[in-house]
Amino acid sequence: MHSPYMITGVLNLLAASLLLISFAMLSRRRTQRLITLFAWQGVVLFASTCLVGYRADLTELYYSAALTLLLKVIALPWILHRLIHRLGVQWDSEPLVNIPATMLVGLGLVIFAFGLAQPISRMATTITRNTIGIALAVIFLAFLMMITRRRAITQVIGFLAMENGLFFAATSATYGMPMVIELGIALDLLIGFFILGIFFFQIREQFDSLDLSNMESLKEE
Amino acid sequence: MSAITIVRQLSEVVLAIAIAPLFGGWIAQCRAWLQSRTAPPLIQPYRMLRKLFHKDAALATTASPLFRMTPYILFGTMVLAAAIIPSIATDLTFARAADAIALIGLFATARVFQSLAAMDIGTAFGSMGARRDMMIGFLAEPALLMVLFNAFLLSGSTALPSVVDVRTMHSFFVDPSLLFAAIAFLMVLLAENARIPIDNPATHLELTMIHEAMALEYSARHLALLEWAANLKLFNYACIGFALFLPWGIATQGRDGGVALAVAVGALLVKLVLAGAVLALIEALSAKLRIFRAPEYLAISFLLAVLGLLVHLLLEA
Amino acid sequence: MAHPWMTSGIVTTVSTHGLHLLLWLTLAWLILGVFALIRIHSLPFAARLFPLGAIVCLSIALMASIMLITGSLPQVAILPLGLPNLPFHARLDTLSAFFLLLLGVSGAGISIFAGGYFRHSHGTAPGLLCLQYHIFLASMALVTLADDAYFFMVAWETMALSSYFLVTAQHRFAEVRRAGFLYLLMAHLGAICILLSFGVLQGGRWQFTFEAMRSAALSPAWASAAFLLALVGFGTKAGLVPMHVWLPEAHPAAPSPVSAMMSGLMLSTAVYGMLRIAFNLLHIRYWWWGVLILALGLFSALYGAVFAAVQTDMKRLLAYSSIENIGVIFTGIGLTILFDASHLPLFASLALSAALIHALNHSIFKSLLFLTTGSVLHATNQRSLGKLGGLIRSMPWVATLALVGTLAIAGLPPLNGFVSEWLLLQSFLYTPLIPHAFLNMLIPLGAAVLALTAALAAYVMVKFYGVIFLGQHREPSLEHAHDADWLERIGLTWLALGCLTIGVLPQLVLRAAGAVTGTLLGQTVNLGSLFGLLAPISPKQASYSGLVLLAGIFVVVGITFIVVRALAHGRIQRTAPWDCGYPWQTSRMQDTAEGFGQPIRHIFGTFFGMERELPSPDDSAPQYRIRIEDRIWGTLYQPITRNVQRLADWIGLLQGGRLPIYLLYSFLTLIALLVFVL
Amino acid sequence: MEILIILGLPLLGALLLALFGPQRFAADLNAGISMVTLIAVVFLVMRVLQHGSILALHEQFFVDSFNVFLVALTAFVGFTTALFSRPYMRIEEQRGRLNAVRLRLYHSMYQVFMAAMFLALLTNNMGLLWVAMEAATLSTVLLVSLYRTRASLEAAWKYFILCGVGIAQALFGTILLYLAAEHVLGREGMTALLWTHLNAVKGELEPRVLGLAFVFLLVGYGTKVGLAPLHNWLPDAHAEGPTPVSAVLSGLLLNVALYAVIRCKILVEGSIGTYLPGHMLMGFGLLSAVFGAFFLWRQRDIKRLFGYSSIEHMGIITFAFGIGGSIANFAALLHMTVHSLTKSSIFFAAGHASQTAQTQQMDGIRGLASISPTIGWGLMLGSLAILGMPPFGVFASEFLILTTAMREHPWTTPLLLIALGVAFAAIFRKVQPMVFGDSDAPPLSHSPALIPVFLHLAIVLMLGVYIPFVLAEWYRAASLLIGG
Repeated sequence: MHSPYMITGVLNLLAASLLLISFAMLSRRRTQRLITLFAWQGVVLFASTCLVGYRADLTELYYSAALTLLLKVIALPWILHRLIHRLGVQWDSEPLVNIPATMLVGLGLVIFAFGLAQPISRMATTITRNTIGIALAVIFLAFLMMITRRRAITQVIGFLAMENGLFFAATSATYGMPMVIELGIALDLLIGFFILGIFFFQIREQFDSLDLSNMESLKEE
Repeated sequence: MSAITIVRQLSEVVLAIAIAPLFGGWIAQCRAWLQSRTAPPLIQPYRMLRKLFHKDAALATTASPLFRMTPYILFGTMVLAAAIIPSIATDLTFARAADAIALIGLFATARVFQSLAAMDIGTAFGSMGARRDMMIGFLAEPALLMVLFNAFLLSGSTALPSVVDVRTMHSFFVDPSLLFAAIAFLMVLLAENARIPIDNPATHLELTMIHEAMALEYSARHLALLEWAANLKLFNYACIGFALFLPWGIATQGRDGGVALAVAVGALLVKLVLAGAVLALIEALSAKLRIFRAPEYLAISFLLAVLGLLVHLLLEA
Repeated sequence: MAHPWMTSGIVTTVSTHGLHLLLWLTLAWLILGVFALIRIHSLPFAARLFPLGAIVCLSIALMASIMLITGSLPQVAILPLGLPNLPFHARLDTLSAFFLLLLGVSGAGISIFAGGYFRHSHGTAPGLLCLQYHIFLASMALVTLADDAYFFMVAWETMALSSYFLVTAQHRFAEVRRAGFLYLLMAHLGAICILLSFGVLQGGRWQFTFEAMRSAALSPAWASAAFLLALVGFGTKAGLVPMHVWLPEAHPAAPSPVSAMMSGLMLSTAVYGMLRIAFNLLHIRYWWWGVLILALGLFSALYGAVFAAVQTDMKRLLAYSSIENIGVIFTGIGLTILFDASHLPLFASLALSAALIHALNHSIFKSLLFLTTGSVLHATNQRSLGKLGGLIRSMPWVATLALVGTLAIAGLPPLNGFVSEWLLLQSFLYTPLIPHAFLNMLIPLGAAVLALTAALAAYVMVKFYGVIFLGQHREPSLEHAHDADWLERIGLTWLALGCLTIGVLPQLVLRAAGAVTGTLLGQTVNLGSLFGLLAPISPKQASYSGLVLLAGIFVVVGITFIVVRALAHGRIQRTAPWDCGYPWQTSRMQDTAEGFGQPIRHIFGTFFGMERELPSPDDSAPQYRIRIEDRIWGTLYQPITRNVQRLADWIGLLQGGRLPIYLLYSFLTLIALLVFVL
Repeated sequence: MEILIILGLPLLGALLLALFGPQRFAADLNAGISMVTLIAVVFLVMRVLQHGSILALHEQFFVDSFNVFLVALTAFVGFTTALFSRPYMRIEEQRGRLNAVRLRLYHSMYQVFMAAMFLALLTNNMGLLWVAMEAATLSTVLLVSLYRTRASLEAAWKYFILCGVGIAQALFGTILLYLAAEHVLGREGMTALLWTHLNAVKGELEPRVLGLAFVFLLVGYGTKVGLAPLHNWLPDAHAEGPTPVSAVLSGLLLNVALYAVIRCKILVEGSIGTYLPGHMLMGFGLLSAVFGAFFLWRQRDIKRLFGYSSIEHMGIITFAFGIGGSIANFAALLHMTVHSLTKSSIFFAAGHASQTAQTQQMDGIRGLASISPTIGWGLMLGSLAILGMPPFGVFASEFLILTTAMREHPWTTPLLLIALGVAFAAIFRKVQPMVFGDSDAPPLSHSPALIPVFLHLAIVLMLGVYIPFVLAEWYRAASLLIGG
């Protein structure tokens, strides 16, 4: 067998790459790139889940890994691709507020997340416990991304990224939630996503663009 | 109450009714002298009353019953007041029916009725007079109350009989605060009885008159009653003043036999003669004020009364 | 006390079960009201219910008086309603009995009158009106019976709510809506203060029954806090300056019987609340409380009188006069606290009796006057004094009864208004005994202000009566003004008789007030014999007898009349009034209401914000217009609303409509909380 | 087995309504299903009242006195709302704002929403709770965007994103909770997320982790409660969705979300032993109450106005729960009840009002009392009730809350009172001109369904002057359970 250290190393590597991808998403302009990155995130998640499952030999983790592969690597990116083709927005890029500043804020968030994760990872028993901080950081970065984005679709991608972070947190902190919950979450995610898909078209036909700046009419004038 | 009390009461009322016009006549006479005119005879008021009583009353078409009742009510209230005020004796049937404050209230009732009657016809002068008379009323009342407050502090009562009784105990003692109070009271008296400097009983220039404006629509017996009531009012005020400031001579509780009464009557006449002269003098020396100077005038009297109060509190405390 | 009545069985049963009977009677009102909903749109049906309500009023008044004389008080009961750990507590003591008496006496007159008043109704349906009316009555009764904070607040706010709906009965008029809004808002804010006051009173033990509050010992600071809150709360309801702004708007807006109830009864419940807290729930009173209330009361009295004098709308005039009378009542309360705080219980009870009796008097004559304005309104559709006049000829009944009310409210002997003012002045005379150097020099001035107010009230009422009923008709239409119908006459006569009775036999009500002072202050003034002199301290000090005065006047007038007729004659010639040599006079050339107010405007100019429009000399149709405004509105209330508006605008910026910003909010909240727990 | 009915029936109904929705009887079917559910709930309630709390289906479902009363409330308001939506939706259809397809969506989603809420209330599993909340969000997103107008889409989008993100935080919180629990209870038997077990061992759970978990849970579910400053979705969603949806959002969903928060609070407080969670709730509560009140001041849209009022009242309830203790909890539960009853009835009346005037702009709504008195008085009385006017029940709870606050944290009372005062002025000055005055608008084509309105108001009125013993006991047990 391989030494546990090696697997842990690999896991940490994967976690780090997850973080890297998040930063990359934060700075990408093109919607298409974002989708690809999102898919990659899924791949990393899949890999890490499998590894964890193998290391702690828990069969249900394989199931959830499979679920991840299906949902986040294949289904969602594919649908997203179809969507942006149908909507014809695959090439449009959006203005971003001052990328270096965002990066710095992101960095701060990462540090904060690590600090926050200390007590958690101290009590977690899993081999991947020190990656909880990273999971948290991914969540925060996704949040930041949603805040900085102006397009509906990109916000959704941010949302999905956040979901990934959560999933990663679940696996890394606790070897995943009970299967019932996993399924429920996945179901919700899927439905929600379909609803969003419908939404895009309605929004398009109403506002003839997916730019959020059109959706600021409801306010205290 | 014994029969003698009732007799005393009745005699006092009769006396008041009888000599009230005379008092008015006396003042007029003094004024005439001071203005070096030949004075009308003392009994002139009686002649006028008699003449008025025998005239036919001319009543405005718009007059309501209130208008016709008012002279009687006025006369009634004044007579009642005369019955209550201890002018010659303190032990009277009605004496306790109203203290000084209630007396002011009684006069206020009379004033309100007269004002209402004045407004009843609906001529401009009537309601103008009413308005001004009421104004004088609410300006005068605070000062008057302060005067009574003063008396109360001295004699521990607002019931005139008690005041007289208490004040006649220590003879000829004059509290400094009384000086202020007396002057204030005198000023109020002038204002309340429509005399110079607030009003001129002799004038008939519509725009300046107050009391006459209200009596404008009255004639014959109604007018007679009004005039008589006015005389009685002046008389009553004078008697209140005597009771408060110069009580000596009034027959007090216990010491009120026939002799004492005779003395009291004499004392009253003397006081009236002097008071009439003083009033006439003041009227002769002062000029009528513009109606909106009245507030200042009465404010001064109020001020004097309050000063009297403070002086008293200061010296007693 | 052994009383001859005690022998009769009914009285004993009543006096032992008084509280329950009273509660049932209150319920009877509610049932009547609900009953009216059966035929909600039928006016005659509802009109028939009001006299029934009047009967309930009468029985309540009767029972209350029995309780006051012979009742074994206090009586307590716990109702199966309310909060689980705080059921409704009811308690009947002399104070509540006195105010129930007040409620019953005036309420009876108003209800009978209402039976004839509500005619062609536009606005709220008659049945609904009847319901609201009786809920209003019932809630006022319950306010006086409540014995825990929750019950009190429920009754109190129900009172406000029902009266609000009554005020807005003619909600088609914009000014009525405005008045209603202002009224309910102020009422609610006042109620919040009262609630806070109770919160302080329970003294940290979280016991909200009045029983517990009575036994709570508060520190001076907290006691004062509770007192001040109560003062603001009840002062708002009572219309003390400067919390009075709603009153001159709301009272005129309501239908006249409702104005009568609000002015005559509801304001008294505020007085009740003040007394309940100051003398019953608070175990101690400090002299400066008295000074505060005294100052507020005197100021309100003067303010009300001065503003009433310059009004040109008859109901507004009466509303301001209510402010004045409330001021007088609170003056009495202030004196009571002062005397009580300086341990002069006798004089305290004198002042308190004055305040209580004045509350009763005010409820009677103010109801009477508001009801007469109602009749006038029906007969002429005019509220503006400038378009009335000479009604004494076309509506003699109303005019005569209104005259009684006018003389009473003007504080003239031998009517009831004078009694209470006389008592109050009497109690002022004893203020030099208060052991504070400054106070006993200053308070006499208060007496002067009171006298000024009384005289001003006379001025106001002369204006009121003279302009409406005397003189010539200012409008030709007034010739055909019809007099009140019989139900209205009964109601008015009842109240007028009340004025007369109390004026002539003040000892009656002095006994009732004495029972209250006995429980609150442990001392009663010298009650005297029923038909004898009114000499609260002693005949030596001061005495008064309305009976003698009335009789005397009648006798003298009678004699005079006979004598005059005997000696002279009764001949009369009818002539035209003296036209001063200008024969083209019209009835519009009479002195107007504005004209009558002119001396006041001249003397008290500083009180008002005035704006005049004088016509130019070469004006073909000259118009003289003047608007009088309450300064307090501009200086106190507008700034508050403005600041709330500004604050609202700032907070409104949070809802900017941009999703990313919203996300930022929640993100920052998250971070902040995380930092907080770390 | 009532629980199965309560959960299954709405789902089944949703399916049926989705299959043949366009039929005429769809609305009646919808109401019928709600009614049967209500009956089942009544049975459940009776069982619980007799035998105390129930655990069912491998402990996955759990009914105690706390959630059973919320279940009852939910079923009741759900039923009345279904009744109300029959004429309302018919009128909307006539007005051409909706077509048959949309109506089908509406009806089936309505049932899905009910099912989700029942699940959220009944489940014993914190994970399932999360799933149910998410499901409720998704179904209501579709309901909010029912009109497909720009405004409604915008509202729905904001609602979805904000609540989605919020709920994601809640998920992380749940994960942390699970982490801490698993540490004590172990993975076996999957008991580590069952609330009953957590509650049993809450003392041993690692405090710091639970503290963090609570923050995430609070922010997550708090977003759905509409606590300021997480509230931004709420007014939009209330204003733009169809009125029945606004009614159930305000009347039910907020309660359920708050219920979730409170369940978490019980655990966390038991674990960390300090009043930290309580203080957080109080802070949020005060902030929401004050902000809500001031927001009210400048509203023009009637449903938006009452949306903000919901924020204010949720703030008050949260504040009360934050204070904790038997009386405050009692008051909070009472306030939950009366608020959802009153607010839903207000929305019923407001919906018909805006239909009558054909606008939601309050300046356009006038003289309701003269057009159709029932609507007018319903709106007037409802608003007065929600403003805490006695003798309505809202006053009872506010009285308790205020007085408790005076005792526990005197400094908060001025803030609360300012909030109440401002709210009163703000709402009342808007409502009065709508109800009173004159108008020339024609009355509605269908007779409005106002039995629900007056039924609710009657109950609220009763709660103001008389709280039945059963109910009182019920509240007491629940408030003891919440403790704090």
